[in-house]
Amino acid sequence: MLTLTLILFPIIAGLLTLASKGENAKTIASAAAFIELALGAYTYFSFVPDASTQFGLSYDWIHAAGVKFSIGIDGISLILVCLTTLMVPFIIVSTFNSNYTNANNLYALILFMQAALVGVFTAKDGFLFYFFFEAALIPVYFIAAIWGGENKIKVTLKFFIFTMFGSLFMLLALVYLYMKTPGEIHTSDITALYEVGQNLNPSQQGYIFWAFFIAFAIKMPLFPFHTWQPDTYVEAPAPATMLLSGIMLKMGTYGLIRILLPIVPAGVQAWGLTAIILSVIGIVYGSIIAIQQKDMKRLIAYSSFAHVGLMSAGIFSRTLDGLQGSLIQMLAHGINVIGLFFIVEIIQQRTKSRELARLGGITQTTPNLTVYFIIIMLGSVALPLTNGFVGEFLLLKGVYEYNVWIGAVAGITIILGAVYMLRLVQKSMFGITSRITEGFQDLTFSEKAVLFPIAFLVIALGIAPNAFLHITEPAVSQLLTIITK
Amino acid sequence: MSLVTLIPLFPLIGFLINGIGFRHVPKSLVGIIGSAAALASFACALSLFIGFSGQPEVTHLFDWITVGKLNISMSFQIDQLSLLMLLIITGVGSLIHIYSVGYMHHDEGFGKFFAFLNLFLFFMLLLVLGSNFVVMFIGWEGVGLCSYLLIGFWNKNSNYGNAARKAFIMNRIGDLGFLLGIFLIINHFGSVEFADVFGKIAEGDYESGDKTLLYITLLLFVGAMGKSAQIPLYTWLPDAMAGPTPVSALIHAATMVTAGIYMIIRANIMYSLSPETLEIVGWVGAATAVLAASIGLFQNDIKKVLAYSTVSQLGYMFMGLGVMAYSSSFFHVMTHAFFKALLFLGAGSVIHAMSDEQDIRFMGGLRKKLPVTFITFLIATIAISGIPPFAGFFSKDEILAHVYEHNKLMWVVALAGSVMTSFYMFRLLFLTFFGEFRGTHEQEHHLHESPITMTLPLMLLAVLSAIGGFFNLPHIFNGHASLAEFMSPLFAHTHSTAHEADASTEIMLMVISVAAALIAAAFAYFLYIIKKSVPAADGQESGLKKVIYNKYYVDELYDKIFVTPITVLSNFFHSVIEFLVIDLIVEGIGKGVKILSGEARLLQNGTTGYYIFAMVISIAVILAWSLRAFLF
Amino acid sequence: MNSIIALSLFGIANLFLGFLNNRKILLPATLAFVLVALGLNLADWNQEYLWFNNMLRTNNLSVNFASVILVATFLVVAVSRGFGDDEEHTHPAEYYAIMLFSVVGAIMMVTFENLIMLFVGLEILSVSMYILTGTDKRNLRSNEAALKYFLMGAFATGILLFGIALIYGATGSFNIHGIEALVLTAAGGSAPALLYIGIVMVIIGLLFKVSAAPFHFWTPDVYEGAPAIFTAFMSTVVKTAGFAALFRLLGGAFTGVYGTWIYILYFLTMLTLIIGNITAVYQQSFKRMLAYSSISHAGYLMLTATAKVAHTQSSILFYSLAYSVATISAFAVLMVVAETKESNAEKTNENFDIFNGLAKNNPLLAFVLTVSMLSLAGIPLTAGFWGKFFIFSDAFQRGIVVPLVVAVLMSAVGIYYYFKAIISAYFKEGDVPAIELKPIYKITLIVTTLLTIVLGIAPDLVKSIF
Amino acid sequence: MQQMQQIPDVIKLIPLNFYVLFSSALFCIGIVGVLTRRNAIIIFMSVELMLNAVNLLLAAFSSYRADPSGQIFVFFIMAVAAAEVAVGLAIIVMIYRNIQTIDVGILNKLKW
Repeated sequence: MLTLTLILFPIIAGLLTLASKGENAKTIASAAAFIELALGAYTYFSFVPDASTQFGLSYDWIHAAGVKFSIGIDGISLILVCLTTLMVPFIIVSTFNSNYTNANNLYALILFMQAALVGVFTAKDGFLFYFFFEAALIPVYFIAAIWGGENKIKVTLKFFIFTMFGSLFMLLALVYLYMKTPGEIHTSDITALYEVGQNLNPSQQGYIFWAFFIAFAIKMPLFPFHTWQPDTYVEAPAPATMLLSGIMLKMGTYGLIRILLPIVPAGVQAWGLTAIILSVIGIVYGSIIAIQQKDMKRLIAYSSFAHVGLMSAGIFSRTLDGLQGSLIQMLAHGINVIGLFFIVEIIQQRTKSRELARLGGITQTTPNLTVYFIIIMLGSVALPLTNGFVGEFLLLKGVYEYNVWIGAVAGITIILGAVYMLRLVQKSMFGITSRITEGFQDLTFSEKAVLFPIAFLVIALGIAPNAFLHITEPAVSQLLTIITK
Repeated sequence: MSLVTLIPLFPLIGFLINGIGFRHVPKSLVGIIGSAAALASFACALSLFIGFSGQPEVTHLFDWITVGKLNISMSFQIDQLSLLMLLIITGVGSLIHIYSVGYMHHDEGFGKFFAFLNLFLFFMLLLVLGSNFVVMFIGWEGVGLCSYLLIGFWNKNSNYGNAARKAFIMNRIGDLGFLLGIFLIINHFGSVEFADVFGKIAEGDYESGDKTLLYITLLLFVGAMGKSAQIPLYTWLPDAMAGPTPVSALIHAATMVTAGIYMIIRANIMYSLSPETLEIVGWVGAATAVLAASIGLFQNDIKKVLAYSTVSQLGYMFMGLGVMAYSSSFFHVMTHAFFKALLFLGAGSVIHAMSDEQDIRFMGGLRKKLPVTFITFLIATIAISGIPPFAGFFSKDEILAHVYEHNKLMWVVALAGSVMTSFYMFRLLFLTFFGEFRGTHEQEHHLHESPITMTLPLMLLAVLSAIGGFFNLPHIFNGHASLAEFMSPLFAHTHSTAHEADASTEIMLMVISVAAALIAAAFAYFLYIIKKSVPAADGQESGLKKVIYNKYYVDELYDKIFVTPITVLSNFFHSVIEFLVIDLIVEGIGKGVKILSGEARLLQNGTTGYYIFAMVISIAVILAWSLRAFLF
Repeated sequence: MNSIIALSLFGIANLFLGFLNNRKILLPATLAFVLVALGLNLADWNQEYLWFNNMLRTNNLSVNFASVILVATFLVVAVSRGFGDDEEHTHPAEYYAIMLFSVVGAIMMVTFENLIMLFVGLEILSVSMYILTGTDKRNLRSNEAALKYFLMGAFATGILLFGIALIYGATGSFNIHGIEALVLTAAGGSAPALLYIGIVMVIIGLLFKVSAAPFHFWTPDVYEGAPAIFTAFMSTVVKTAGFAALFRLLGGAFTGVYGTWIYILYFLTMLTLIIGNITAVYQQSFKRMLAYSSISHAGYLMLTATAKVAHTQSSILFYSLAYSVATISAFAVLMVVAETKESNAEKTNENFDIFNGLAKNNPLLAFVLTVSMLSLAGIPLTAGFWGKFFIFSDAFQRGIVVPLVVAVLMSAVGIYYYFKAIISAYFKEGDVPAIELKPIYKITLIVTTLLTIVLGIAPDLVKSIF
Repeated sequence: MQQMQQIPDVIKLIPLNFYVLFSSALFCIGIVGVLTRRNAIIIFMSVELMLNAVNLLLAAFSSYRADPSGQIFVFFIMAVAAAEVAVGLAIIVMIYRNIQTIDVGILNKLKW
């Protein structure tokens, strides 16, 4: 019931928001997001850290087809549910300083998005997963396309078609597996799909692997399926960018863990190396591109692309460290990237520019912003005792375990990451003030209300990662036994 | 709460108070809080030292990262090595904090400065206290961060910012090596705790030259290269002088840069079993020592000279490590911390007096105006030049003696470095404190001795620089080599192949090196006091001198080899691969569909007759196909 | 079955209502008629009858199809607004009557047991549609469309009839169960060529009606030329009826010689999908785009209509329903917006750009349009998604991978042109004045939209019935 | 009655294939007519020719099989064709009124 509440509550709140006007919408939306956060926290604390699926629920959805509306939370789901419930309030509060026309629609869409995301992370039925996976696309598309920048129409359409195109392959693969499930009435229960998938012969598994891989690779995105991403991040308004990069791309990595690995272990065996190589190419490629970016948002977009590559490489290493690392990194990356994009948004609102060449010297008027920026940046470059370190440490270790040389190449990310992130901070915050950064306004209360918790989380999660590692470990271990069976 | 925990806690608290209360803590309190934190840590360290039982003690705080069987805990280890490091760090650190109260007093970022210094102490203490490689790595990266923050302290100047970035990134290159080394350790030993890892090796299952140990030690050494500024990762350290002078003294001379030596001594049991690595360590150290010393010969920036001197001295330490003279190296770490901190602080005092002028060509004759600074600086110069009985003599000669035993060629190189050291140090001394004042009138007018908060640390360090050598007085001078004695449990399981030089050789070596140093000093005296020559202005050097003055163009070389290609590659990826290849394919599919669509719609030409004709043809084809069995 | 009789009577009644010269009661009366017919139709649920000397058969299948047809008719009538009160539509009563008559034809196509009834139903439907297409008498486009439709339709009828004649020659029967039995025996030995030709020609005749490539040429032109309301009717009712007939023949009478036609149909399915989707990309006219979209949806339906297995009927039904509801919403929005623009003395057009800026003053219309486009594109949360889903599932079960992959690729293409409408409505600058909607119109729009969403979330509500 | 039963025998004097071929030929002539003519009425007449080919074929099969249903179908076709004619001619007249021609070649405004 708890899980269902987590999904339904934002929808109801979203509908209420839709019906309300102006300031009310703000209040309702943020209240709803915080209640949802409380629910998320309650879930976290009442979760018993073992491998079982808890707070489960199952109804017939399409009776004749054996498709069930079954949801539940295990350790892997929980960490992502936590991410979603934790970050959406910040995303909503982060909009308080901007004047969005028809803001009630924006808040409603964010809340709908949240429902769909929680749905993806808790679905225990293949088709339900797919359903939410796609449903999450619609709100964010509208957010991006309604409140986006100049070039929004073309870019968002490209984004939508690109990701939809990938998902269709996943649909094909799911249907294929579903049809292979035993019985007169088939079932799309995820464990049944695992069983079916594992019993396929290796070449079939190879096809299924690619069908799923393309879907998730586009969503994350991985090299070379990423060209929608920088454009979309740049054109989309801040809340959409935060949703996309902070939470939605985790649908892809989550999909790898939840769907791809357990369903086609032999396929992963055969193609895992290819996937890892693509991921690692993405890491290096994205990092190198990020070094020379002039637009802050684009820079962060490429950095996010590089980070995701590492997560994916860790997942495909199929080691406990890699998987655990990717999970903790999903959480950490979500927090960091939302913080970074918010800072960019703050700068853009004040100066009407995101161009590094035109910025500089902000710290002289706004040292607070610099402090937050540096803390979040440190999380992003994986300094020990920040959240990014734990994830990258485990991920790199996982990849290293898989193959020493690939691990070493992937490790370049910690050097290149420092190169572009430090450049980002230096060019925007330090140096002498430019015409547009003179008289940069100090942070408002609502901005601090977002940045402070994020900075706090960056450090807290870096000091006490075990709070989450303990929760995911049983589920991940169980998954690994399925994979390596 | 145990005493061990308090040691890093005090600076952390200091950091939090000054950092979070930034701009709200009264300026008068800032310095007191910052210094008190350092002093309190020193007090704790001292009491631990006094009460030390001789056995390593591990204090477990909490489990940090637990994955599967691997448990990385936040725990501290107290043993001989960490205690000595603690004392150096907190001791020298406290002095530098006190010094900074005076030095930074007029800076608007006073609170920020102390916050960063305390944060640095915190991480440095973590580095040496950690009972496993990962906690060490926290400190390792943390001090890198603080170094970054402090180099770029005056953030309005973008050159300083670039220097800070360079330092951080070069350190990161080393850190990657360290990290990979840690992975290898985990994969091989299943643990990162020093006790477990070294314990397993001590059981004796490892032959000398074991491949795994070779790789581990090499990777860890890459980390050490970055942090301790060895070839090829040394260029950041001279640039790091962009930071405030106390920072240069604390971080870039006394403490952080010695982390590499600390790490190798910590892992000496592994290194001792990897002779190949040791050979590399030794030669890298030798090369660095002589290269940096040679660059130091012609530098005109007071801090740059000291920076190259630091790089060079670090080279000596690695040379010592390379020949397994671990305690000698550590001895040098200690004495170097004293005299190099002193040199930097003295330089700071000079700069302070000179209204931020750093070029020695515009100084001269300062000894009258800055007597305390001059005397302390003189002591330090003698100490670093290796002239007895000051600290540097003992520690350097111990290393040289071991090097001589190990490899004569290396000894020659080391001696050459030591001659150069003596020369450039005296050159610096003479140009700064002797002769006529060469600066502007305004500067001359402002010349004054620094306040007591600055001179007191100078004096204390001068004392230490003078007598520091007696902490480890060698046997030939009827000493007890007490430092080596104290540290010996650390090397209990190290199968040392180094044999002690006999007394006569040792004395001979000492005489040679002292003589060489004195000759170099005399030469400097001749050049700068008697001939009163002043280094030429920029751009007027020629030949080899120009090459050396320009630091052998290493920075330019790195720029060509690494920075430019990556920039070009970045632009290439972004504009060509990204938009002309990948995006073109993606967009191309879209465009293709559109073009196809434009063509396909022409089928629909509006004429009924044509439509029916198309239908008839289709029907005919379909019929023919379905009746192929009958037709053919 | 009674619905056929009732509808015929209602049609005549409608003609008489026309004498009253009272437009106001026509719309409610017609709606009531359709509802009654729907009720009568549902009364046959779970009963199996043969009627009129085994000419027609009522069973759950036919009830389901007839219900979808009647629901579509109801919705189309509801958004017809009594054909306004303009000069163009001087005889609303006749239009309603003809619509009702055509539904009779459609239901006959669903319930036929004998090929004669198939032919008669088809003709009743077609002839009515010829008339309705040409109702805009002074509009040359409408004229042209009517003539094209008529000539090509008549030609296709000829093909269908020739096929029927040949089948009759080969089997001696018009009864589809009789044919099925004979075809089965024929399939074993060497079946006469006449039978093959006949079967292929009958299939072609029906493919024409459902506008499958390469017999689709009439569709875009006729859809574009015909008044929007009748285009909506055509693209829903005619298509559903056509597929019902096709399914009954392919899944019943012709299964015996499956091998003869299945590859042709696979090929035509792919061709239809490709031509429909690809050509739609270029279209500037929303209405013409919907025509191509209708072709492409015929392709998806053909994927499953070619199955020998009975349970694909529920997929076809669900798809037809989802498609009909979405299409009618789209046309309804198009009609009001086009009319508003027209009365604002702008040159009438039915291009995408008339929706520019729709969301600003008419959020409801924009939302309705969006939902219908999403449904047509097969995006989750809408009924269209499940329609596609069921179809893909069926196709997979039968292992027809190549057409399936084509279908999947083409549905990605589809997103592009459906989204053009959404983009116009929400993201483009433009000015559409706030449009007053009649209550019935508004309710219908809300109902269709809700239906699309509800079916998108809980498809089982309907799917379990079929 | 007697005579009626003899009809099949009489008809069978000509082989069935001849009927099939003949009506196929007729049907093809109709198709060719549709394809080649531009006058809407002539095209329509050609379509009628096709329908009549079908009628002939049905009648032939019906007689050969001594099964009246085929002939009944012929009546249906005739009736429906008549309805079609009515509607078709009305459409043609309507067009003629508007553009004074019934050449289908120039009715190609709806395209692409």
